[in-house]
Amino acid sequence: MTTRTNSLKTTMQTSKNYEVRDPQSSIETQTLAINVGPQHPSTHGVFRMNVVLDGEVVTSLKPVMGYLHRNHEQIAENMSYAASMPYTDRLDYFNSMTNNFGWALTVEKLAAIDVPERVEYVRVIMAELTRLVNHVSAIGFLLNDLGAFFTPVLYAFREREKILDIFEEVSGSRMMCNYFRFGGLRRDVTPAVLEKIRGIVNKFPAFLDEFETLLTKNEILCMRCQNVGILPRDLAVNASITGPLLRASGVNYDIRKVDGYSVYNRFEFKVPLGPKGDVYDRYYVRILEMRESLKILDQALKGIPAGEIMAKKMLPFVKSPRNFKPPVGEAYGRVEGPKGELGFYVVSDGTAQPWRYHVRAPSFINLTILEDMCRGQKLADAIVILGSIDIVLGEVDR
Amino acid sequence: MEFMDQIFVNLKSTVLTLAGGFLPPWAVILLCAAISLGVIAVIGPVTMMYLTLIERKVLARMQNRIGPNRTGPWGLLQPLADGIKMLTKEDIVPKNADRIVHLVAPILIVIPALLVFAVIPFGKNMIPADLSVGVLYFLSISSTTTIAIFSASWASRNKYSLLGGMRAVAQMISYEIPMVLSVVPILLVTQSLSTGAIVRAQGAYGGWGWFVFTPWGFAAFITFFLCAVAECNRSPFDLPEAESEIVAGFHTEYSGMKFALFYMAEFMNAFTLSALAATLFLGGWQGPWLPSWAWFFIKTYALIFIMLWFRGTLPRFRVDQMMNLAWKFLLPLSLINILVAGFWHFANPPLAIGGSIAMLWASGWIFTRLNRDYTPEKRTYLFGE
Amino acid sequence: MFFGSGVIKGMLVTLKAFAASYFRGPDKGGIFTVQYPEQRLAEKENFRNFPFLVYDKTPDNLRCVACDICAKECPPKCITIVREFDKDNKPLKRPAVFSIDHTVCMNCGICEEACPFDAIFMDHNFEIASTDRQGDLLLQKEALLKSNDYFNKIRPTDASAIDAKRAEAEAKKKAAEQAAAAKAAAAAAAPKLAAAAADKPAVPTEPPKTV
Amino acid sequence: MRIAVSDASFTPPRVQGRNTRKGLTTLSMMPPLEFIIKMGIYALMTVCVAGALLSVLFRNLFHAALALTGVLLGIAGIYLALHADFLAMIQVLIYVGAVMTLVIFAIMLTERFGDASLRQFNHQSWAALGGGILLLTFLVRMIQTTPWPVKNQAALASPAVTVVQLGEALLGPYVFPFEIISVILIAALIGAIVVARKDLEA
Amino acid sequence: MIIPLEHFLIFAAVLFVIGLCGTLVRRNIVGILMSIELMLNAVNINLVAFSRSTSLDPVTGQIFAIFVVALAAAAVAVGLAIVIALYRVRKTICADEISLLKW
Repeated sequence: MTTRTNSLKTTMQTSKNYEVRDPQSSIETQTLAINVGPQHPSTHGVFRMNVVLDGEVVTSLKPVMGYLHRNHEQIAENMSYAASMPYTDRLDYFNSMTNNFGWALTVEKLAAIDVPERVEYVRVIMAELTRLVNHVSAIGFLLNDLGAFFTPVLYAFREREKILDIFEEVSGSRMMCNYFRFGGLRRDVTPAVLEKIRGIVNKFPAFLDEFETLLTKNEILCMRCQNVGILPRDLAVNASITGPLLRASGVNYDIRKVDGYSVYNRFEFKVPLGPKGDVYDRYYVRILEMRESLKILDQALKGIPAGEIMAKKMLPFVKSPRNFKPPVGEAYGRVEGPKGELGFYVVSDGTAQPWRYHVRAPSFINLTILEDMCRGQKLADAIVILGSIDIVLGEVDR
Repeated sequence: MEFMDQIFVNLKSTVLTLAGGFLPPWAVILLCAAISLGVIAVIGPVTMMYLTLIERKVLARMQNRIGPNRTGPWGLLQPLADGIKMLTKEDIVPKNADRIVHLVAPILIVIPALLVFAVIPFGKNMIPADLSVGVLYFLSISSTTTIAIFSASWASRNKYSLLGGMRAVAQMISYEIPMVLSVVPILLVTQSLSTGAIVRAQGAYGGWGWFVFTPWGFAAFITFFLCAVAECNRSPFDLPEAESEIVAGFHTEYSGMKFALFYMAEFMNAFTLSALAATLFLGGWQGPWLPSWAWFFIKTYALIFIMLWFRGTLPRFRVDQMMNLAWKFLLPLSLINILVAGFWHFANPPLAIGGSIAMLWASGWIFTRLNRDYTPEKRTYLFGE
Repeated sequence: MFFGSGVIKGMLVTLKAFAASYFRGPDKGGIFTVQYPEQRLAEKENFRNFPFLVYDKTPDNLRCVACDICAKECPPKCITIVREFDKDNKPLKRPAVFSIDHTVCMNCGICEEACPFDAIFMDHNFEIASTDRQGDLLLQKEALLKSNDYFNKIRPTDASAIDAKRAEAEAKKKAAEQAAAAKAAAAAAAPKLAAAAADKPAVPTEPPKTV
Repeated sequence: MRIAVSDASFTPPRVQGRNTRKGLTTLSMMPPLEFIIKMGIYALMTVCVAGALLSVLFRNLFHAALALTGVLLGIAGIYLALHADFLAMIQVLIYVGAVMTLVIFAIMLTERFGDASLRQFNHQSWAALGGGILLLTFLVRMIQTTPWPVKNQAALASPAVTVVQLGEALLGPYVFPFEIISVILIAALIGAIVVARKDLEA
Repeated sequence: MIIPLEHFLIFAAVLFVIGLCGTLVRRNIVGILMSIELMLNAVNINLVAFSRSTSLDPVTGQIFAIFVVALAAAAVAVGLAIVIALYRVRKTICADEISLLKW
């Protein structure tokens, strides 16, 4: 039991519901420093938090990351542009399609490739399907941290399986899809697959309603999630938080609307915003976002045109991707991933290998404000707040 | 029906008369006690083993999967497999743990779990020991587990188990009081503490004599059942062993057979507490056609199913919410309940029924309004363009 | 409405799932578990596992010509190819050594895309667990070889498209050979004609039209 | 000593000894059973004494608390031997359930690292031991010499004090002490909270 | 009653003396409180033994024992509250170091 160090001397007025008073003034109690360590049932992968507890209340929390660092950016600088496409699957291994989308978009912006209509529609469909998969599993894992013994996760996984079967049929692998190519796709989508997607999209709202009756009005869930880990608007904007976290705090910023990249500006959908920005809002904003994605999928499935799947410009490079040499210059392409703004920054010096390659990972940036949200809350809440941020360590550590 | 009903009692008396032939009378008394003990020593662990299987099967079915079906037909040998696994697992004791207490704690937990079987009326004339202080015996013995859990967590010198131990003690004490108070109306009405007498008192006018059908009985049943779930650290109240927060709570540092003892104690507590709830409120072995012991097991396993159902659905309380529910909701409710039971007992019928239901409904409404900040808020979500 | 209503409604959902698991079919909320070793899921055609080399009819006339494109294209560099040399070390169009390291390969399918000779494709067989990490996870050429009709069996549409393309290329090549043979014969006959009709200008035979 | 063997339990009526209609059996004519029970009680007594000694002599306070819990459970057993069923259950419920938990909490809150190595006993240990033994001999002599007005054998086998009798006595002749006790408990409760509360007006 | 009254009284006396020695010898206040518990229980045994064997109305002894148990619980509660408050201020609970009435 380490006695309290003097580092807590300064009186910190952070979140309003608990102020850390100067310890020496009152009778000093022993604090408990515990490692919510890399090997812990609910840290969503290899992630450590050094938590200093006063009783059950968290006074300081230092996240420790880097256990899953695979040097992704350095590897990409020694390989051709196309060769690092399968590595982007491993960034946020829950939504490989949106990662591919981001990388393909960036290189298309760099080499000024225009993409056929049918490819744009298929990309939007695949991106929205990954958003469904990610949000459903994120809610499932949040409920797991709250203690519901695996039932919500398994309901979520039942729906996720159907979508992953679609990915397997289209791209060849359930999670490591490697399906997008610069200027097009690896393989065309057959009408049978489109039929199956339409079947899933028609049945998904019924599942969502059942999921909501199980969770949204559940008193214990409301007790555990409301007014817990409140993220004020200005802190969210200053810390450049993006994704459902930001929208739960009420900031209207969705890259699909802001950039309108690919064909998103053709679809009519709304962006849900949360009133308070606590764990409950993040949960409910994700459910509303799923309903919006279903609207987009409906419209995309209706409007998908026929046509070839690879841009004319890139046909010679299909057989020999490594001698694709984009012009000198730099490009930053970003995509509204399920976890936030997923950006790829690439600098090319005209050779076949990028000179500099950097990934803006939303989970990593969303993690920076974990301590501000957790200070003053209980240990049980700190775990739930971490769950509500919905991080994937592959993306955080790259 | 009488034959099926008393089949076990007659079996035992035939064995005793046979033994009576060549044994002195005092040895026959000992043999009778020994038979009862033997039956309990078999029922306890066997119910525990098959409760683990039932739990995994029921939870699986709630989650659209099948549950263990590889070991034996429909997975019936799974408890055997678990038992062997537990026996062969290495038993690790942390280096600076307090060795003696680390060994003693699991034993201290299992003893009350087994002692408590003595008072449960399995059927007509099938009570191992019909003590005149039966219910009080049950409650006081099951209150000793608090010390055992705390010594388990304190001895394993592990921060997570310390947190788990503190939560366990806080939870056990704050849910013991509403549990004892919710039993008091039953004792008022039956004027006896013995479980056998309580079950006999519920036999009146067919199945409708059960205490759960009276207003105060229903409120007491809800309070008692919630406290029972909290007492054996099961689902919405499983803070002491919250996997997602404090790894495995007070039995983090236990493995092998010691962990199996904790596991056995938890399930036997679940069985005995639902058995007591069934005895006190659902008329123990009272029931129209089936033999008495069949009714007892049906009611007990119905309550156990509800406990498993809780586990399959509900997320976990936080420490302060759990304490708040006990002290600010269940305790006042059970106190009011004693008042209502008295009123029900002495007022004449029309006023009694209406009055007690009104009193209970009003108190329930008042307490939820007093705990307003723990009730869910209404939220409106607007859509940015 | 009252305090516990949300919890109770939620519990009814799980109770419905519990009942459905006994009485409903797999797609209407019931149990859809596939008991793996006994029952199996239908295999998707585009599924890709570790690559394999295709040979036509007999294992030694391999399609692979050791051009080393796939080894260069492979992101994790798990393919090693050594070209075969005949007696007086003239390079032959066949690999002496072709090995894929299964511990490195992430079955991304880029080698299949990049191979100009349709020699390497992604397999469907995923039950290839091995007990020894070093030994048999580095598959040599013999272990990688699979016949063309195995390829047709697991991936009918792709295989038939590729066979059609190869057959047509075959036909074109044969036609080109005949044309070349005819031209050679004509060229051999030409000097006689030239001698006989030195004075007649050669008729420009137009080249065989490629279809 | 009678076993709580009433007719509703597992034993068939025919085999027991003389079965008085009140459902109690007197086993005077079964010496071996009496012998077993007597040995049981003496064993329980020695366990209690041993536990008491341990709880005084243990260096580690937590072990002392566990030993004391054992003693208290033993004493509950002695109450059963003295036909005081209700009191035995009260003893287990209040002492082992609440008081010992409180003591263990206090030990846990106040134990600092390395406390066990300090000297646990002060200098007057020998004097206290001598005085204690002196007192013990005096008491035992006094117990053996005075003629206790023990009731005759038949009355001794009277049935246990039932809860109903206790209830009537508590609210009959002893209603005044009963109310005073509740006042004292409330006072103790408030006192404990006020003293142990972390002062928050900093 | 197969066990004569004297044996119970001797047993209670032994327990009482052990509790007394514990109180005098222990330095840790919580230890002293535990020994006082022991003495109170010894007295309770005497009460119950006498009520069982000698008194005309067997109920009085047990009533008195119940009152003693209630009082002992209250005493321990207040005692430990004081100990915890004391420990916070002086960080020691050795009885002989807390002799000043004021700190």
